[in-house]
Amino acid sequence: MLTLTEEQGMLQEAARGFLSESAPVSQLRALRDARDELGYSRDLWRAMAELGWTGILIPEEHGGLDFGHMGAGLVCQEMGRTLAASPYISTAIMAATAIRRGGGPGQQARWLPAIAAGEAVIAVAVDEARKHDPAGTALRAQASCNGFRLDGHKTFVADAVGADAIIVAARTGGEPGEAEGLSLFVVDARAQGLDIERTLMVDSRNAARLTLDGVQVDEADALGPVGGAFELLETVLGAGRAGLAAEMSGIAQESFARTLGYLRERTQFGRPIGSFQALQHRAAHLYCEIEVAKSAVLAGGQALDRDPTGAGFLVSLAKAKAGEVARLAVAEAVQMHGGIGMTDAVDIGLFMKRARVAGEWLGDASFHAGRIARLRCF
Amino acid sequence: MLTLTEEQGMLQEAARGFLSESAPVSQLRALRDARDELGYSRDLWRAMAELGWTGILIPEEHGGLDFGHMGAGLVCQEMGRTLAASPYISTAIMAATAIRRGGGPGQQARWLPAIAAGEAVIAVAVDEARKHDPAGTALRAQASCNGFRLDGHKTFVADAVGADAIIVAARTGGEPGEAEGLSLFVVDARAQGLDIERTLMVDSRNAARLTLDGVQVDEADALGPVGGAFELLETVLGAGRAGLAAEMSGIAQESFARTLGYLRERTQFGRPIGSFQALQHRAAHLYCEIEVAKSAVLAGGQALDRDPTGAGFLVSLAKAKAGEVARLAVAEAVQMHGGIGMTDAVDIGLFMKRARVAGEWLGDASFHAGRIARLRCF
Amino acid sequence: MSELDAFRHEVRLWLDAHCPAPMRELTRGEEDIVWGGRRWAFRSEAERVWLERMAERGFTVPTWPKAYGGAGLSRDEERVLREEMARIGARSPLESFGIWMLGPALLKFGNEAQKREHLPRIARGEIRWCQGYSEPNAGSDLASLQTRAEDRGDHWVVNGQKVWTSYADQADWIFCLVRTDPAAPKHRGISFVLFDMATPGVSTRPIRLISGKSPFCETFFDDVRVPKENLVGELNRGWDIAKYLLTHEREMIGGGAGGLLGTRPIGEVVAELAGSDGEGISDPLLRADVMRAEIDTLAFALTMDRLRDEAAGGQGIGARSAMLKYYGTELNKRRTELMLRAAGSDGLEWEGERSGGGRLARDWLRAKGNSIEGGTSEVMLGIIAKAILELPGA
Amino acid sequence: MSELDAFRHEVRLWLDAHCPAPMRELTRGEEDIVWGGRRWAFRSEAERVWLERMAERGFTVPTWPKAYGGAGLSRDEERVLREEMARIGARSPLESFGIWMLGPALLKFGNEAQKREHLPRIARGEIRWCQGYSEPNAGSDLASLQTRAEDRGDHWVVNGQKVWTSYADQADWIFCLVRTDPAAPKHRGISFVLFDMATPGVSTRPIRLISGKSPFCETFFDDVRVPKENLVGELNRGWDIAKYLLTHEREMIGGGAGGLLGTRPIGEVVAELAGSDGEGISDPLLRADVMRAEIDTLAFALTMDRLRDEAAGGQGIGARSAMLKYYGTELNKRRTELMLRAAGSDGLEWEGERSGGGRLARDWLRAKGNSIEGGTSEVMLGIIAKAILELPGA
Repeated sequence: MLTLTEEQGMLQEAARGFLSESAPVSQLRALRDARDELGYSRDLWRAMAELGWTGILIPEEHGGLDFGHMGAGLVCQEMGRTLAASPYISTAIMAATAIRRGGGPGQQARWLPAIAAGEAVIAVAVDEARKHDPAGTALRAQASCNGFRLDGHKTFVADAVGADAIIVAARTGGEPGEAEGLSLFVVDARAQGLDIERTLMVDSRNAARLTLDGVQVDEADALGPVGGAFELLETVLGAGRAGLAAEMSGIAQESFARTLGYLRERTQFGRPIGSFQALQHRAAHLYCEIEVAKSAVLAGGQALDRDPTGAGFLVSLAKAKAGEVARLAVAEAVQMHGGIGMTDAVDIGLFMKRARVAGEWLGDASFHAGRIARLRCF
Repeated sequence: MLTLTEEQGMLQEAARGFLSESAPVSQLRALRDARDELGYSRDLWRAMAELGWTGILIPEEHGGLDFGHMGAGLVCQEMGRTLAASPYISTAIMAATAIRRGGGPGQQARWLPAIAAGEAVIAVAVDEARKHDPAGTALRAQASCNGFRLDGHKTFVADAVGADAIIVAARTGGEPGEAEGLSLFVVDARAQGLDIERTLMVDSRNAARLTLDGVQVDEADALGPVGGAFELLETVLGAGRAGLAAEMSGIAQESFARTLGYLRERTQFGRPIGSFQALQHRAAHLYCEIEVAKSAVLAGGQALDRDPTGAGFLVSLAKAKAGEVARLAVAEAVQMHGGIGMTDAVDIGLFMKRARVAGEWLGDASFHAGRIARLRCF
Repeated sequence: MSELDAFRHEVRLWLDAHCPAPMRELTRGEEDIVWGGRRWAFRSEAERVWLERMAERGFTVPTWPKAYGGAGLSRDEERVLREEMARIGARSPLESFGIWMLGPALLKFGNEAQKREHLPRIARGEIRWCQGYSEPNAGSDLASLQTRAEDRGDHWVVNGQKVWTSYADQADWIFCLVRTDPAAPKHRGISFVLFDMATPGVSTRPIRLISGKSPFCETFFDDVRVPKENLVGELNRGWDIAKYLLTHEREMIGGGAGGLLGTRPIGEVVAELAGSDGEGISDPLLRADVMRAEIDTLAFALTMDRLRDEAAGGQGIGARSAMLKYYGTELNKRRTELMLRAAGSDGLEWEGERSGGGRLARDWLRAKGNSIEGGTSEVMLGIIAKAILELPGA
Repeated sequence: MSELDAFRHEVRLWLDAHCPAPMRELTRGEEDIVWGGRRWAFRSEAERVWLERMAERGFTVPTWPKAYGGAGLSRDEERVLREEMARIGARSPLESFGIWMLGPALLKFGNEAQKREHLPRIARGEIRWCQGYSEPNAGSDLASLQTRAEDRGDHWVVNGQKVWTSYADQADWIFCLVRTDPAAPKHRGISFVLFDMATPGVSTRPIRLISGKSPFCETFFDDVRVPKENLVGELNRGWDIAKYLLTHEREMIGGGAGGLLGTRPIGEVVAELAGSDGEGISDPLLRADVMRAEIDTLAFALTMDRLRDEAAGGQGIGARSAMLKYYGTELNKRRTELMLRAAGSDGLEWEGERSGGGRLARDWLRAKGNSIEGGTSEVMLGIIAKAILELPGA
């Protein structure tokens, strides 16, 4: 059934209520204007932990709710509606998935309860160039002492600033472009040789550029099989992509709702501009696109809950479609708001900015369309 | 100056007057309903010759007007407006260009005056598969006796039915995909071993599939250098493509004009449907596209007149843009005409059909966009 | 075992015993559909027997009451029946506008006599119906229709013209919108009447489309005498029935997503047409457009599933049928464009065996009508803007 | 030697002799533009001298009459001047809204005293003007503006608010649309007035855009006293001047094709941003979109050439400026979208040297306003539909 379960519906409602109350768009604006170093509110993060959301993908024995990806997506969707900034996708979704599915008992015991409690923030570092390309990972991990020595660069690492640890994709073998030879390591954020350069992004949130210069990790810091962690990485990325798709769906829905409101209330030529047929037809088309994207997001989330390692196709569908639709929704929102939509004084531009970053992160629509084409053999 | 010269303007007016009088859309309809074997009117062709149009690209010493490609394009544009069927592009444009630029004195003397006089129809056979790909020519020409023996297939050969001769692209060397090794031969339409299968196309005109089984040609039947005729072929194709671009521009203009007329006169909900803003905006957008396509067509024609062998870039631009715009124009025409536009009783569907064939012939928009990308190195 | 399981068991046994083997073969499309009617010629004994047996059980119209030729099944039981038919690949015994359109309208608006007269004959495939709605000057603005029915005491005399009457030339009866009060506001003077196509004064003329032959006809009424008892519902209230049927039709077209349902993935089809030999579609623009169409088609198919699931949850689909109709038909136009691009000049042949009688070109042309028939895309967008988005009127 | 050739010779000699070397260097954009005005601080002596010399010859406003600070050149002579300036890479000595907008309006609608007072100061760059048109509730529907000028005998008192006043915070004077007859139909109660921004009661507040800082301001008028002689044209007939200037502005934006003019080919830019190493853009969707944008951009550039050539033939460009404005700005939005896609995460940086202060992201955001400012795309399409296609009103 492509519908929410009763529990999921309740979570969605709770999330909507809480976030519109505790993390409205004005919060992002305030963080931005204060040039906040973290780019998100620690108070909000703690509150999300108290609600159990940070443990949504963590087994109960580690203090989590084990509520599933669909539930995580609903939180993301509601965060998209209010542009709530938090390390939710990197930590509660991606890092939690990586450690749960690839970590040993020690790692799980160390990190999962901490994530669930909102006490640990963990970023995931994959990209090394301007476009997402996990198999292209070149950062080298060379056997050394009891572990590995990491050398290389990472870019577009969301939430690395202020993180306790960073999960780094590295190459223990093979060549860039190959799935073979990839490994994942948990690196302490204060490790020697690790430089974290904060980069302020267009959405007023952080991404970091990392330089790893002889960073030493133990064999025990590996997640998943050394040299064979590509499947685990794909699972982690899939979870993150589904979260981003849901967030973009929320952004599209909210910016559309605001646009509809503006169309009803703004008067020009003696009538509400929403009575102009050309705008009506564009709004109606956009409505259809948003509904279609919602279905893809729902299917992607459900697929992850059925099989977290085999949902790549539907997750890519969700990320590609939600990305394109969010792009259309925010573009139409600005255009239909007219001049006021171009000003920083109203929120529409903030939705446009976040949609762009969420669209790029973990693969843009082209990337995922390409995956779909390959999986469909054309 | 991207404008017509005075002489060109006069030709355009004359062509518009003559064709709307002597070859209105009803002529194509009548030929179709009569299942005419040729698919065009011999009377019209003779009349076009009397007006000098068949000799528009032929030097005066061979009985032509030598009026240039821009002029030929204007005739094509006006033919597009009335869907006048004739072997104009294959014979008066492509064959005339091929023989003028690649033929020896004997060939020129034999064919050019005959084309100018409307006494010879010559088709040009290039394609061998479903998509246009001149360099992909595989039809073999093997040295034999005093000439060559041709073996292979051709498809989508417009106007081959009823033609006196066919200019055939063949491979005397190299491999399919290479420019090197291509040759052009004038093959008598009654040559032994040549089978011409008539194929009725969606636009009610003919294209033929040719089978050449040991067709013998002389060395003297070659146009351009044997094994090195690719550049000549490109010039011939360029001339044809510019003609098709102009024809599609005419189709777009005329189907748009008819749509505007319908928008003004058709009443629903107590008002002309052209007063509905959503249709107004789409019509206005289409107007812009048609204007933009016209500029490209004009530039392509002028470029050919400046340098018939070096105009490939602008001609591809014209063919690609005019093709896309004609596609949009006929699609909008059918949709805006509503149910009536779907019936065979009105002409709009005929424009849609011809636009589709003209768009495919000598390379569709993708083909030409690809050429442009390669020439621009991206 | 639940009641539903018991029903399933019973249906399975019955189908196994009664569905003739030839009726379990894949249909080849149009030419295997049984439309019924007075002039219907069964193409095989199996076809005849299958219809007879199914009609006897009420399974041609399973949810209709037994009194009117149905089986009185619940929605769940109907679903079970469909599933069990699908399990053995059983063909539909009968399709008709009577089943799809008139039946639901009569059940809702007809009087007892009308139901008893018409519904069982529809269920048994004895009478084939056509639908007289659109007119040359009443397309998107259907309510402006001009076909007039003049009151002559015990009967009406109908004069006027309908267009887009599917299979009018093969139908036995027509359900028809006529103007019974020319003085009233346009929505208030329309009535819904039924009459025999064999009545003197009725004539039809097939419509040729840009894609070739079509089931559509123009239908002319020249002093056609229609008994008063053939009025369905109240006099001058026919627009209520028309609206009901229009929504119903839109949901059907939308539910079938404008013909997209059950088609092969566009990427696969295009790769095959383009002869890509498993190396991917090499034309970069075509490939890009196919990628986008594939994504939209997949996401749209999920949307149909979602709306169905939500409807099952009692939320209904309502005006969102306009979305399905709009999006599905526009997608189908894209699909046929892409197929034709991939097929290149081969796809432009109009006749002959090699091209299946110009199948690709004709499908491409025919699809252009999808976004016009059953309410244009523009009308659908207007419905969405007003009924769903609640945008203000001009 | 023709007269024009003689003029060219003379201009060439003069430019060679008078254009300072630093003024022949490529401008780095905004920061090298000379806007003039009371508070203008020249960034170099060369800048000052160059303006002085050009103004003395009337070359800052070459086609204006000599009496008002121009050089009285014909269109052909002006073209020669531009060509000769381009030949040596001479920078523009002065840019201003006075030159672009107010000057043409005064030449057409102003009285002799107004021309003599204002035009020479514009030509010499002494007074910098801004334009008071849009208001918060009067955007596309500009004529609904509410800023009021009340008649107080020998002067008006102006109250209200303008938005999108470019450089209002740096301008010396404003040309402004005000409502002088609130009772009249909206187009008939508007007047066109000029006043000093230093007048008590005028205040400005810069507008921050989604792309960051901008030259736009909100401008507030609180009991601003404006002498009666500052009315341009007839009382309550200001809308004629407004329309003239709006068309003029649209032609300027359209002529510059929304900033597209002189930009590098999008294919080249994207290939460079994507780091394709000459192997073509590998992302198939991006490549396809760039191919289409390249074609549209090339064909559009040819369209600008064609319209210019046709205008030179005396046909004028007229309402087709709406086409240029619409198409050019929509293309520019596509262009910046493609650039950002190609640049990936690098393009999403907002600050810092590496990203040139977030140049790509800011350009992308800023371009979204192109299809809004100077008349929205929707307004342009409406103009085309009505003025060119002559489609009927609602």
